[in-house]
Amino acid sequence: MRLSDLTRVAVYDVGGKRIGRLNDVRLVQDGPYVEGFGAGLRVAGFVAGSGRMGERLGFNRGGVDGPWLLKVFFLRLERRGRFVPWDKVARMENDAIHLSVSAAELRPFEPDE
Amino acid sequence: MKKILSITLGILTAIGGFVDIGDLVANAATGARFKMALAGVVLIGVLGIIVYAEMSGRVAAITGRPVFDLVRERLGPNAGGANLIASFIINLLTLCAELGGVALALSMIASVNYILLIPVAAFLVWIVIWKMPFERMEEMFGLLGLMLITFLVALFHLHPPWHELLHSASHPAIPKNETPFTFAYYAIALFGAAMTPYEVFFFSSGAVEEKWTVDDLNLNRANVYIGFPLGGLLSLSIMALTTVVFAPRMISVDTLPQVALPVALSVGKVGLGLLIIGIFAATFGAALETAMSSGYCVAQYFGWQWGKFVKPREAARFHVVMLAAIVATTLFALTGVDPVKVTEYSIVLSAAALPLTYFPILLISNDRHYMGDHVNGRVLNFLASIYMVIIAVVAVVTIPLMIITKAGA
Amino acid sequence: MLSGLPCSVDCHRVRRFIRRLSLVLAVIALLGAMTRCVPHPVGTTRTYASYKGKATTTAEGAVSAARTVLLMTHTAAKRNAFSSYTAMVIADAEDGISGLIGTFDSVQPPNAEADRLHERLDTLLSSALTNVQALRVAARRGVVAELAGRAGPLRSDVHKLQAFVDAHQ
Amino acid sequence: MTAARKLWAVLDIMDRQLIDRQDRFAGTVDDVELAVADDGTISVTALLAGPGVLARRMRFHRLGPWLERFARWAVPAESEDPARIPLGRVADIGSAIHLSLDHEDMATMATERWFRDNIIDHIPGSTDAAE
Repeated sequence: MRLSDLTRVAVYDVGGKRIGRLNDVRLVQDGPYVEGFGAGLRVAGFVAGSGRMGERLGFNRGGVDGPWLLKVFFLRLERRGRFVPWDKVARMENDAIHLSVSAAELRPFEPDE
Repeated sequence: MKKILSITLGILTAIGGFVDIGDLVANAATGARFKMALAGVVLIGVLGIIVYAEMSGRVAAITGRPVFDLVRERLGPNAGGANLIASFIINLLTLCAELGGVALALSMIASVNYILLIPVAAFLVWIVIWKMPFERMEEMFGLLGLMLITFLVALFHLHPPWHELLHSASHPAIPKNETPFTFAYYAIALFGAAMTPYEVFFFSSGAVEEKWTVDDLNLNRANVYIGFPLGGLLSLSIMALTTVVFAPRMISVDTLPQVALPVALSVGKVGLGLLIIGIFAATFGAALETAMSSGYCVAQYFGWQWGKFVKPREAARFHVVMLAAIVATTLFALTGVDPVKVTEYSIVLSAAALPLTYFPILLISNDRHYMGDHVNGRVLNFLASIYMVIIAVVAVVTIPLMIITKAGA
Repeated sequence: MLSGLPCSVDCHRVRRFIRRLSLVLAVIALLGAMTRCVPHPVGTTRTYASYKGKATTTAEGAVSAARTVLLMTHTAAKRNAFSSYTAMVIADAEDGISGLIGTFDSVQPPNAEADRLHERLDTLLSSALTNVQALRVAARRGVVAELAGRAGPLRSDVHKLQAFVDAHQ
Repeated sequence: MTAARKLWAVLDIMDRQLIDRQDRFAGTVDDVELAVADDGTISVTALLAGPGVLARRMRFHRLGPWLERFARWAVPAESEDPARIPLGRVADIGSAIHLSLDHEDMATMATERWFRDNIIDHIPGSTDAAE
């Protein structure tokens, strides 16, 4: 499987409601040890949003800190996206990810996580 | 002397951007048509390129990542690829025009039809890229380009009515035989010339070529704060010269040799000779800048090895791209296209592509993961945001204006 | 519309395509409307007024080229320019004028009045072209210093062309 | 013990410059390979780089796989898939991604080598040091 097979895939909640597309994948370096690299990169979750470029410029998830005007604008866009922990994925199809929770139980990603 | 040599990157970048063939003529034409009414646009453009070139140089010094690398990284392969195609075409158009410009400058002395000199110019450009170390190259053409200061000397020597020039600049008015559309079109051409994307491609890649580090941030500032205002000053003195000499005679400017006429009138043969050397260096510098930018853009998008800091055989694709660009544009230039018209189009087209280049620079220079403590300050961000808005507006209105005014006719 | 209901990928694409297409069409229509507000130096024409406009633009262009040549001869007379450069400037002006003649002649005069206008301007333009040519030939032969002395006929062409512009504005 | 490092796959890894162990540019991260373990966890197994990978990611459904096959054929690499950089050969993920590999062994080098051998090496001066 490739990362590009996941990005932009449509995400549906437990009731079949479309909550957006997969924008980015959260990796945590606590996976099985890899010789030469250290602890492996485990997929911990993902952000589902509209899939537009404005939502993945790094204002919320990355380190971009300003300018104020752009930050206000794009943070609002990025905050529309919701973070889905990987254990909430019920099943994956070729062009769809189905969750085991409802959209209401999800919240935007907080940068401290 | 060593200090002067270390800011030649900024000087060459600015001269190649502000007073290359298209801008020499565009500045002269606006002076003759609108007097100094558009001088303010040049100042706005100078400040804009200072703001963004400083950021791109700082990012390059701290992270080693030049502009097109950032474009691909932050915009992804699709939007980044669209920018690549647009920038590459703009680079080629400009390169084609500059080769014509180099040939024209040579033919002003050599009495040979300039078309015959185009292959010579192209070969010289290629051999410099192939053989000459980056620092030698920028020193040689940056310093020779300073001969363009003759424009300023010629202006002073004419004892122009400074008050009128200043008044015309500070109270911009559209002449009654011109429409607001043509006025806006020329404003965009001047703004686009000041902020042509190849300047930041070249400047930031040059910073990597010279192996700038975090210790070179002052050098970066010196390059930017001296180079670009100098380019703007030259641009304004051309405008003032034609305001004084051509506007009262109702002469409109459309060829490169015409631009030198006020200088010959004012300071004579010696001045004319120095000026032609300056024009040669500026167009040659711009040809180097655009030819190398075409290599930088493609190589950085795909992550290939690039740069003159390695042997050509270690950056084979980079050199092949540049060689192909030079060959293709030479053939195009040999068809006899008017170099001045070609750059006018390419400047205006590049105005439409500006946001895709400058936006990633603004993002990364604010990214703490990249820049640590060297992220933009508040004042800089305030200015940069204003320019982002200007750039976005310019990008939207450019092509419609070009169609409405039939390219400023 | 359908928003809120589940929609297949293709349906989204089609909608987006229609939106973009209508935007592009609107922009083209707007541009077409605005283009008519701007005077054009060349192209086809139906009325005498617009033909006169084109004639004036052409004459202005010729005045600009001819005055460039006069300024050049004045500069050259003071031995302020190389002969190769002088010849190049004059040759460019010559190309400019012959280009103007070509474009102007390609416009169809709409009526008899326009025919007379065409004839008058054509005479002025060809006289200017001949005189610029003569100066170019002299410059190529290197008699740069004497150019100013030979520029008399061109100077009177400029006066006539300028009078033509003033009379028809 | 410090907390485990956290990254965004698209934002922090995709499209970043690759740099080989001799500090030469070695392509960009054109895609990331993921594998599902028996317990259902998914982890990164390799970074992918090469024109074929990029073309496939950009949804060129014919061109992508064809270019990938071409790279496999053209690059006589130690590993069987030259477009694949196992995570174990990744030394550092920063503003660029540093590898403990030689770029000669990578898929991104197939065209580089062709142009070097067939064009650049035939021009005099191609091995002159620039500085």
